This record gives sequence, C-alpha cells and structure tokens, in this order.
Amino acid sequence: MLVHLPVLQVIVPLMAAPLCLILKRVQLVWLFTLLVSGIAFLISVLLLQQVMSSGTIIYELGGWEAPWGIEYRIDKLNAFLLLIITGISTVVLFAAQTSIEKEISQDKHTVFYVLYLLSLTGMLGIVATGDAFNVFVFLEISSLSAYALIALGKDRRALWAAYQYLIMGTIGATFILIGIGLMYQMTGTLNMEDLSQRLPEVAQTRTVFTAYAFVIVGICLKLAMFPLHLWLPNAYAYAPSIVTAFFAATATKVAIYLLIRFTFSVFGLSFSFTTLPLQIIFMALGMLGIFVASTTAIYQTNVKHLFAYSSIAQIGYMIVGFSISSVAGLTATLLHLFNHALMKSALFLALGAVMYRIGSVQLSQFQGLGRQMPLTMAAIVIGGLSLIGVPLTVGFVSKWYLLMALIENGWWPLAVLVLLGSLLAIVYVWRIVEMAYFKPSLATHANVKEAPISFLIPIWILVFANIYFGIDTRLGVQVAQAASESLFAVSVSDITIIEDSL
Amino acid sequence: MIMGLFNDWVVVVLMMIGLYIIIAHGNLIKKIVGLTIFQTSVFIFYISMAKIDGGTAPILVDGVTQYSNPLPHVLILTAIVVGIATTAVALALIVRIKEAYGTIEEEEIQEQDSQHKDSHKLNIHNSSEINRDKKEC
Amino acid sequence: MLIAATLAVLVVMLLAIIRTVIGPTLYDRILAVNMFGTKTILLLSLLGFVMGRPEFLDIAIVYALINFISVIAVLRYSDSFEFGSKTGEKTAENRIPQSGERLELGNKEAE
Amino acid sequence: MRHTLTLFVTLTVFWLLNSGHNTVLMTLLGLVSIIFVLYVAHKMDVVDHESQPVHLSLKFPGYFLWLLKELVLANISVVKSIWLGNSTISPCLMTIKSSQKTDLGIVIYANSITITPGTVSVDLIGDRITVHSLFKENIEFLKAGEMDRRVTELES
Amino acid sequence: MKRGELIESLINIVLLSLLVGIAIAIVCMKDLFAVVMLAGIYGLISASFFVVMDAVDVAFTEASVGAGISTLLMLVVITMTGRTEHPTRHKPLLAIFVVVVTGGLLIYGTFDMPYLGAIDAPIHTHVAPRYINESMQEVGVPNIVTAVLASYRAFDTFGEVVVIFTAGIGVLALLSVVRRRDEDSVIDSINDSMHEQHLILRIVSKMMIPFIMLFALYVQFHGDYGPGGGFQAGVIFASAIILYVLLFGLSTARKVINQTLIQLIAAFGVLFYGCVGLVSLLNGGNFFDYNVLSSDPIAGQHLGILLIEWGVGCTVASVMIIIFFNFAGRKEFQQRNGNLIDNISKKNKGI
Amino acid sequence: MIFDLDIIRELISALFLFMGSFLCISGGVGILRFPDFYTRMHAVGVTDTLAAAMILIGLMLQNPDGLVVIKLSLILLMTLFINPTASHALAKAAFHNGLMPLIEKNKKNNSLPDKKQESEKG
Repeated sequence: MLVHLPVLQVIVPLMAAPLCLILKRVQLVWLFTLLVSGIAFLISVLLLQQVMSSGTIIYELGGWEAPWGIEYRIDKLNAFLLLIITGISTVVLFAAQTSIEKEISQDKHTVFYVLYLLSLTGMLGIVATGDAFNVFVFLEISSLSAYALIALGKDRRALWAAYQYLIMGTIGATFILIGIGLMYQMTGTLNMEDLSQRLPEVAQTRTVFTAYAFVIVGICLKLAMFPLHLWLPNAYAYAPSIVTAFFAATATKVAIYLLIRFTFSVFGLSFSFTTLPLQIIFMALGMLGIFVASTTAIYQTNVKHLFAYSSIAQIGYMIVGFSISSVAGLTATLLHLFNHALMKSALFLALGAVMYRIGSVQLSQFQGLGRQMPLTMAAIVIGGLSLIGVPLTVGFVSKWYLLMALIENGWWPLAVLVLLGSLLAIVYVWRIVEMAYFKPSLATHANVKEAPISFLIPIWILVFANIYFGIDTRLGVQVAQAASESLFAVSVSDITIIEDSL
Repeated sequence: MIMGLFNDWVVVVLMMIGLYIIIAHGNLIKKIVGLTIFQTSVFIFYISMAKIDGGTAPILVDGVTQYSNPLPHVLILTAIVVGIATTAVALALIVRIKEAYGTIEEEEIQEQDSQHKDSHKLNIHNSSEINRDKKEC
Repeated sequence: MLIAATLAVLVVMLLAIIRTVIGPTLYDRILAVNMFGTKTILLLSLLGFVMGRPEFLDIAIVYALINFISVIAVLRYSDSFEFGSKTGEKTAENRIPQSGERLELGNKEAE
Repeated sequence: MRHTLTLFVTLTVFWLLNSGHNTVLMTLLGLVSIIFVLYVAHKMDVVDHESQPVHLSLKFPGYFLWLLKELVLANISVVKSIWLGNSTISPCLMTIKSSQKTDLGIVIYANSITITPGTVSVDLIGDRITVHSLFKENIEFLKAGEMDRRVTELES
Repeated sequence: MKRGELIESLINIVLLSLLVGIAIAIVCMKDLFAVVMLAGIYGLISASFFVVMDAVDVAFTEASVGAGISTLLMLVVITMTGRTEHPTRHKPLLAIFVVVVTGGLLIYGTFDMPYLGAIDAPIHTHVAPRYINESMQEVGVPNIVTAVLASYRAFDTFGEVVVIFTAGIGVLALLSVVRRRDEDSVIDSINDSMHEQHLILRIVSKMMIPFIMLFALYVQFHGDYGPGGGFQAGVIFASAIILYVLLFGLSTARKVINQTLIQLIAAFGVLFYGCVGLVSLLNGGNFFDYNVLSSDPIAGQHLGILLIEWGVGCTVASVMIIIFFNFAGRKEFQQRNGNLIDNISKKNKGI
Repeated sequence: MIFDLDIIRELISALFLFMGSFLCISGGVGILRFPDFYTRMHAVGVTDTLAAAMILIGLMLQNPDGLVVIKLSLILLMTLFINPTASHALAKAAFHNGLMPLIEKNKKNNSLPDKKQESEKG
C-alpha cells in the first residue's frame, strides 16, 4: 500500500466526502470527517518521511507514463505543503462541531462537512499533482467548495463576499487556464516536468512570455497579493469561524505553492527572473502590501477584518522572500508559510471561541475579555506576538531568515523596511491587548465564561506549536531548506541546459 | 498570417468583451453572463488550436489518417463542466443575495453594507427576513 | 448546393439574431431564439455533410430536444406573474396599436 | 398494459435504429435501458392512451399525405406575401369550433392548424380553438371544416 | 479538398463574427431576459463552431450545457430577481484599462503562435500522436476523445465529476429549504396550472419524455463509438426530468423523484467512479489502471471505461436534477413566504 | 445505369436543397419584415416546416445509406412534431399575457375578446 500513498493522500478525503452525505447523522459525520482528516495527516507524515529519506516519489495514475497520463510527483516542497494542510485541517476540525452549532443552521451541518472535505481534497490535489491541467481541475474543486463554505456564514455580507470571491476566483482560474493553454500550444505537453524541459527551447517567444504573465496574474488573484487582494478581507471576516481558520492557514499557502512551482519548476529560474523585471515588481508589490495592509489593519473595528488584513501583509513577507530568488530567500518564504499557517489558525480559532461565547468579534466587544476568557485571550496574545515576530515564537524564526536573506544580498534598506512593517503589527496587536486587558468588562458580558474545552484544546495545540517551533527550529528549517535547495538545483541545471543549447 | 491567427484574435476580442462586462457592469446576473462569455472564449481558443489542416474529428474510421488533436477536446470537456458548476453556484448566490439585500445591483449592495459597517448588529439572513425584504423593495 | 444551403442557413441565423436584439416584446425574442434553434439543427446536419463526416447527427438530435425544453421553460416562467410586471413592461405589451400604424415595423422598445 | 407493450416496442425500435451496434453487450445494455425507462415512465404516469396513440396509427399516413399537400400550398402563399410586402396580408383572429371528442383529437387538429403556415392556434378552451391567421382566406378554409372532418375521421 | 478547406474557413469566419456581434449586443442590452436569450444563442453558435473545428464531443456538451442547462438556470433566477439592469453604474475607465492591458498582452502573445491548422505545430507532434496512433491498440475504443478522457486522463475526469458534485452540494447548501408537508397542497394549485392549461404541451411531452430518457441512455452507452458519454447523457436525462417538472409541477415531481434518493445517487456516482480506481489498486495496478480489471487488458479497459462513464452519468444527472429542484424549490418557497395571496388573485385575474 | 441514377439523385437533392434554402431565407426575411409577433410567427412556420423538411430530405438523398438516413428522418420527425407545439405554446402564452395581435380594422369587432378594449383605454 505504501507505493500508493501519493494518490491515497487525495483519494481518501475525496471518497469520504460523498460518504458523509450518505452517513447523514451529524455527530457521526463530524467524527468521520475528523478521522479522515487524521488519516490524511498520517499519510502526509509518511510521505514526508519517504521523500526526505529517498527523494522524489512519482506515481503514474492509470498506469500511463508521464506526458501521456497524469502523474503525481511528490518532492520535498509539496510533501511539506501536504503536511501543513492536513495538519491544520485536523486540528481545526476538533473545534468544528462546537463552533458551527452556533453559526450554521442545523440542517446544513452535514453539507458543511462534505464541503470542508471537498475543499481539503482540492487543496491536496493542487499540491500533489504534477500535471498543469490537473491543477486547474483541483483548483476549481477547492474554490467552488470555498465559495459555498463562505456563503454559509451567518451575516448576509458573507453572501456578497462569497460572490466577489467567486468572480475574482473564476477570473483567476480562467487566467491560469489561458496560461496553461498558451504553454500547451508552444510545447504540446501538460506535464510539469516535461514542460520544464521543453519550455527553454521556446523561451524567447512572445507567446511563452504571455503564458507566464497570465499564469502569474491568475495565481496572484487567488493569492490575494496586494493590489488584487480586495476579495479577501470580507471573505475571511464573514465566513464561519472554522472556515476562516482553515482557509487563512491553507488557501493562500496553496496559491503561494503554485507560484513557486510554476516559477521555479515549470518556467525555470532563468526565464522567470532574467527575462522579466519580475524581481523588482514582486519586491515592490510585496513591500507595498506589507505597509498598506498593516496600516489598514490598524483601523479595523472588526477583529476578523483586522487579522484578514494582517494576512495580506504576511503574504507580502512571503512575496518579498520569494522575490529575492535565492536559496535563503525561498527558505524564508517556505518557513513563513508554515509559521503563518500556525499563527493564523490559532488566532482565527480563538476568534471562533470568542464568537461562540459573545456572538461577535467587534473590537469594542473585546472589553475586559482578558479576565473572562483568560485562556482564549492568552492564546490571541501569543499568536499576536508571533505575528509581530517576537523571539521564542515561530514568527521570529521566519522574519529572521528573511532579514538574513535580504542582508545576504546586501539589500539593507529593504531589511529595515521589513522591520518597520513589524512595528505596524505591534500597533494592531496592541489594540486588541489594550481592549481585552485594560478596559472594564461590558455589563452585557457578565455571564461570559471561558471557551468550551473543545475549542481550548485545538487552540492551545496550535499555540504550543507556535512556541515549540519557535524554540526548536530544526524541523521547519530543515525541510524548508531542503525543499528550496532542491528547487534551485533543478533551476540551476536548467540554466546549464540553456547555455549548452546556446 | 491574418487567416492563421484570425481565430486567436477573435478569441482575444471575445475575452475582452467578457472581461469588460464583468468589470464594468454592476448587475450580478450580467456579470455571470460576462463570465460565461469569457470562459467560452477560452474554450474556443483551445479548440481552435486542436484543429489540423485536412484532419477530421478524432473518431477513428477506416481510410483516414489525419485527425485533429483530441487532447484539447478532453480538456475543454472538463472545463465546460467546471464552467456550468461555477455558474450554478454563482446563480444560487445571486438568489440568496436578492433575498438578503433586495437588490442585485452591485452599487446598491455596497451602499447598504457601508451603512451597516460600524454597527456590530448582525445582519442575519434567514428565511424570516425574506418577508421583510420583499416589503422594502 | 450544400454550401449554398449552409450559407443560406447562416444568413437566416443572422436575421434571427437581429430579431432577438430588436425585440420588441419578450415573445418576439423567444420566437427568434426558437427559430435560431431550428436553424442550428439544420446547420449541424449540413455541416456534417460539408465536412465529409455526416455520422455525427446525434448532436442535432440533442439540439432538437434541448430546444424544445428551453422553449417550454421560457414559457413556463414567462407565464409566471413576476416576469416583467415590476418593470412595467406589461403595459407596453398590452398597448394595441391604432389601425393607422398597423403595418409599422417593430415598435420601439418601451423601456 | 397494452400501452406499456406498445411503448416497449417503439422504444426498442428507437434504440435499434439509433444504435447501429448489434453486439451482445450493446443489445443487453439496450434492454436494461429500455426496462429502466419503462419503469421511470410508469412512475411518472406518462404511459396511457394519450401518449401511445396506437389506435390511429393505421389511418395516420393518409391524413399525413393530405396535410403535406396543404402544407406546401400554405407555404407558397405565405412566402409570396413575405416577398410582396405587408400590404398583401390581412391578419385576423377568429374562434372556431372543433368536433373531435378526445383530447388527443383536438391536439392533432390544433397542431395541424399550427403546422400549416398562415394559421396558428392561439388558444384552446374546451372545443373552441382561437386561430390567428395571416389571410382572411385561411380562416375561411378552416371554417369550411375539411381539416376538422379529416381529423375527426382519423380519430374514430 | 482545397475548396472544402476554403469553405470551412469561410464558415469559421462567419460563425466567429456572429459570436462577436452577439457579445457586443449583450454588452448593450439592458433587458436581462434578452441578455439571457442572447447568451443561449451564443452557446448554440459556439457549439456549431466546435463542429466546424472537428470537436464533436465538445459540441455535444456545449449544446446541452451552454444552450440548455445554463440558460435555463439563468432564466429561473431572473424570474426571482427581476428583469432589468439598472443603468446607473458604469466604471468604464477601470474596465477599459484592464481590458486594454490584458487584450494587448494577448495580442502580443499571438504573434509567435503556430497558425490555425498548422501540421507542424508542437501540439500535433508531441503528446497527441500516441493517442491517435496507439489508442486503438492500448485502449481499444474508436472514439479517441473517450479513450483519453476515460483512460489516459481518467483522473482529470474524476476531478470533473467531483467538481460537478461540489456544485450540487454548494447549491444544496445555499438554496435548500426545509419543507413542511401540509403546504404542498396550496402550492399544487399554482404549479399544476401549467399542465391543466396546456393540453397540447401535456400530450406532446408525455410522448417525448420516455424517448428523451432512452436517448440519454443511448448516448451514455455509445460514447465509445461516437460523440457522447456519461456527462452528456446525464445532462440529457436530467433535462427529461426537468421537462417533467416544468409541466407537472414541482410537487408532483417530488412524489416521483425522491430528493434524498437523488442525493444518494449523486454521492453514489462519485463513489462508484472512485471504487473502480480502488479495485484496480487492489488488483495490483495503479489507481485507474484498468488493465488489471480483467485478464485481457483491452477487455479490462473496456470494462473500466463503461463503469466510470456510468458513474459520471449518475452523478451528472442527479446533480443537475438537484440543482434544478433547488432553484425551483426556492422560487416556490419565496412565493409561499412572499405574496401568496397576491399571486393567486393575480393569476385568477389573468385567466 | 447506376451512374445515371446517381446523377439524378444528386440533381434531385440539389433541387431540394435549393428550395429549402430559398424558403429558409424567405422565412428569415419574413421574421424581420412582418409587423407584429403573431404574423412573424407565420414566417417562422415557413422555415420550420417545409424549409427544414426540404433541406433534410435533400441531405438524405446525398447519403442514402443506413444510419444517416434514419437519423435525418428522426430529426425531421422531431422538427415536425415539436415545432408546432412550441409555436402554439408561445402564441398561447403571449395571448394570455395580454399581447394583442394587429388585425385588419374591419375585422376587429367581431372576433376579439373584450379584454382588448380595456387595455386600449389603459
């Protein structure tokens, strides 16, 4: 069975989704979903182990070899991503049953879990596959379920947010489809590995340039990169808390993965960064994203909005790391990807707990909550510290690597700017802390108690992970470094091929 | 060259018309129609590239050796399905938006949202609200 | 002759589109779309022969079926009261032209 | 039962005509499909004398040929007026009575009216059919009642 | 031959111009009903275009989806949301900017593209030749599109089925309403009006419905030999049911077609497809490796394709039915909650 | 002898196709030219019945073997069966929703329901 792990990773949650619909009984469905997600997590752990010890795994679906059939290609990068997604999904699901009880009407519970599993499937599929068109198909699975999940939110603005997300998401997906079509037209293949070998021959054509532009813009729409981020804050703010916690930690990460995959593996480093002024564009947009989004976050009155803008800012950090286009920079991005998933899922889950108790996440409602929900608020504070990048938290590790990467390239001013960006994070985190600990409790909240245990366990698992990986940095750094090195190894060999052909 | 690239150019024109509708029009249903045009133009692009001179449909018969490329056809079959799936979900959303807001014009929705922005009261949309909205509009 | 017939069908399709666009009433549009559907069936049958592989007539059959269902659906829902009553279009359709303008072509859209 | 049987036969003919692949597997699948369709059709309650008009299948070809002749004549007159312009038409609306006894008969009559260009049955209440026609003569023709008589004959 | 190609390209040009014309008309129209009708025509023309481009399978699908189902859904939605577009909002500057930039980029990209129909284009020389030349030996199905769809790229198709399943669940999540039985009778009086009034429609449709269903099943099982397959069959089958709903009303249809059962069938289709993969996995092959399903690889391929197409058909048909039922059910729900009495009085006045 | 038959077949086929095309165009012109919905409906009737039949029969003569002819006749049967039904339904819907036909002035009073006069005032 071990040889089949790559496909099982995707198939298990996929097949579980229709099974959920058949099971019907809500309690049972939750347990089942949790179990499935747990199994998926286990598989991803095994996969990562296998990849780290014996290198890239290739799985040919249908027994047809690569450019003719679809293949799954698990290397260090996507094994890492699979681990993040399944891990977060499992932890978040612990709290799901309690949380949706108050946020989603009873008759939609089964459907919620089905959509959740489908969304998980979609993300895993995008990450695992080695076929460009297959990416599009799974992208649509995850997006469609995401639209529906967001629309399940209680507030009517959730509907509007879902609609906006749908429009943007579909444009993005169609752009990617156009890009894939152009690539296919120039090379005749859809397999990523095959593409990376055949693209250099035609790299100088205008068509490939257009293809690259469309793929990247499409991904950036999905990614909510700075000027294209407009759909994200509302979508995160009005979705059910569980959905927000899950998506904030995974959806944008998958998009970043795609960006890295297409840039480094498919088009190759030399094409992406030498024929285009990509470095400057991404660097500028990343920096702008950090500052604009952080500043906007400060003025938010809804805490979910606040953290949503903070997410956009964090995406900015990842983009900056990516645009350095060095092993160190990419390592920083991958680390931040992992770390940000940990922080944001903890934070949004804690917000879910607040939502569960007081039915709102307006900043003004946080008054005095530090005394009434001490454990939840403590989690938010630690998550916030991690967001700022205080030492001993994961946030520090990735920012440190980012700074190192910038300095390595001698880009001192940018390093300073990154640090300044972190100062903005202090401001918005402080606003919550101030509200929660230094204001008297609201009279209406007299009866508010600590969040139920089903919330506290997953929240604190994540918080401990935040601290643990902040202190013991080996696992994250090792995997991230190995992944980025392998990506650069591929890309460098790419360059030599070009030189040979010249 | 004009004949060789004619299809591609028309595709570009169609795409741009679709995109224009999506961005410039405020009516939600019109946007979906725009989206359909946009997607269909991509289908046309794929299908045009599969065409080969002197070829016929990729269903084997005796005495023919030149067939059009079947792979784009397969991809577009999938893409059409994805398109209808997206349309269905989008239309379902529109129905719910109409119930919750009483309108399907982007501007009016945004106006209503900005009015509620600072109140922390939830705009709960459930079945009981349909009545109210109906009366309002 | 096949080609001439194909072109003729295409021309008629164009005319049907014009009628769909200028309306003026809802029913004119439905009528034009229905006619367009029939012409598509013909076009598909003709295309098979023009292209030399006439065995794909199933597509035309599907069209015929779908076309029928579409027209029924349109009627089902145009029959329903909400349709257009809000926009005041109904009154426009109700208007009976005086005998003097009897043979005028296509009244202008009332909206 | 009789209607089910006829539907089974017509469905089988339909399948065989369409299929063109007479392997064992295909025939088997066809049989299963037909039985499935029969089951669903029964559940929907769409199998009865209205949908399976076996009783008039013998007389139908004769009527059809006559209708075809009328069709051609009507077409010629309409096409003529299309090219000659609007002054040649004299649209009118009239209610006529039909003499058929069954729903099916009325349907055949009404559809026959519609299928001949120049006349369209606009409404159908009881045995009264409202007809819109392009020329006065068409209405006169319908009033003369030849078509009505022929359909009634077909039905009996 | 030369003349044939000339004529093909002439038809090609005419169809594409028609498409552009319709698209422009859609931009200008304010009446949403007309827009939807034009969108339907757009679907019809693009399907004809696909036939000219030899993509018969795609044309088949576009015919049933673009012109059929999607137009139908939009129509139902319009009846719920109103018919005219408000002319107020336009921000053409931003739109024109975006459109010009993307359009310009694409036009720029076209200049290095292989020309239409070029025999030496990369896509005709790299992966595709194997499909065209070997699929008969490897898969044993004359329709190459089916061979690629169901065997070489079976996983994509699996994804496609899951997409449509997701859409069904999404619509269910958004629109499903809890119904109370006692309200059915009131609704009956509204819905059944169609089949009471329309004698002709009733009789003709009653004749048609079994044949449409059988035709769907014919398309389902002949996907190997000609255009067609599970997806198209599912849509056609669903449209037979939709026709039934349109004529006999939702409540009658609910009695015939159990909603829970339909959901189970949708789930079953996906599971069935997946199980074919799992069985091949247990038999020692890779996921979706049909060769191991039977002792003879070709027979295995045949069996695999037959089974998965069946799964596709089940899911697509039931999801389309679910989607339509939910839209129509929502409309009914709105009527009940909104102005039920108002409706009835209006209806009476109208007749 | 067989050769002759083929030529005759081709000729008849061409004739049918030509007639069909002509009728088609006529109908298309009619739908633009006629003054109101109901009269346009007659124009559509022309293209839908005889024109379609002619073209389809012309095609049948082009390729007189097996499956193709069967399918073409199936299409023909369906057009003849479905189109009048759809036209009737359409006319009925229009009529019931208050769309009144243009009619000859002198005919007006003896055939129309009262509904007309009401809406004329409004």
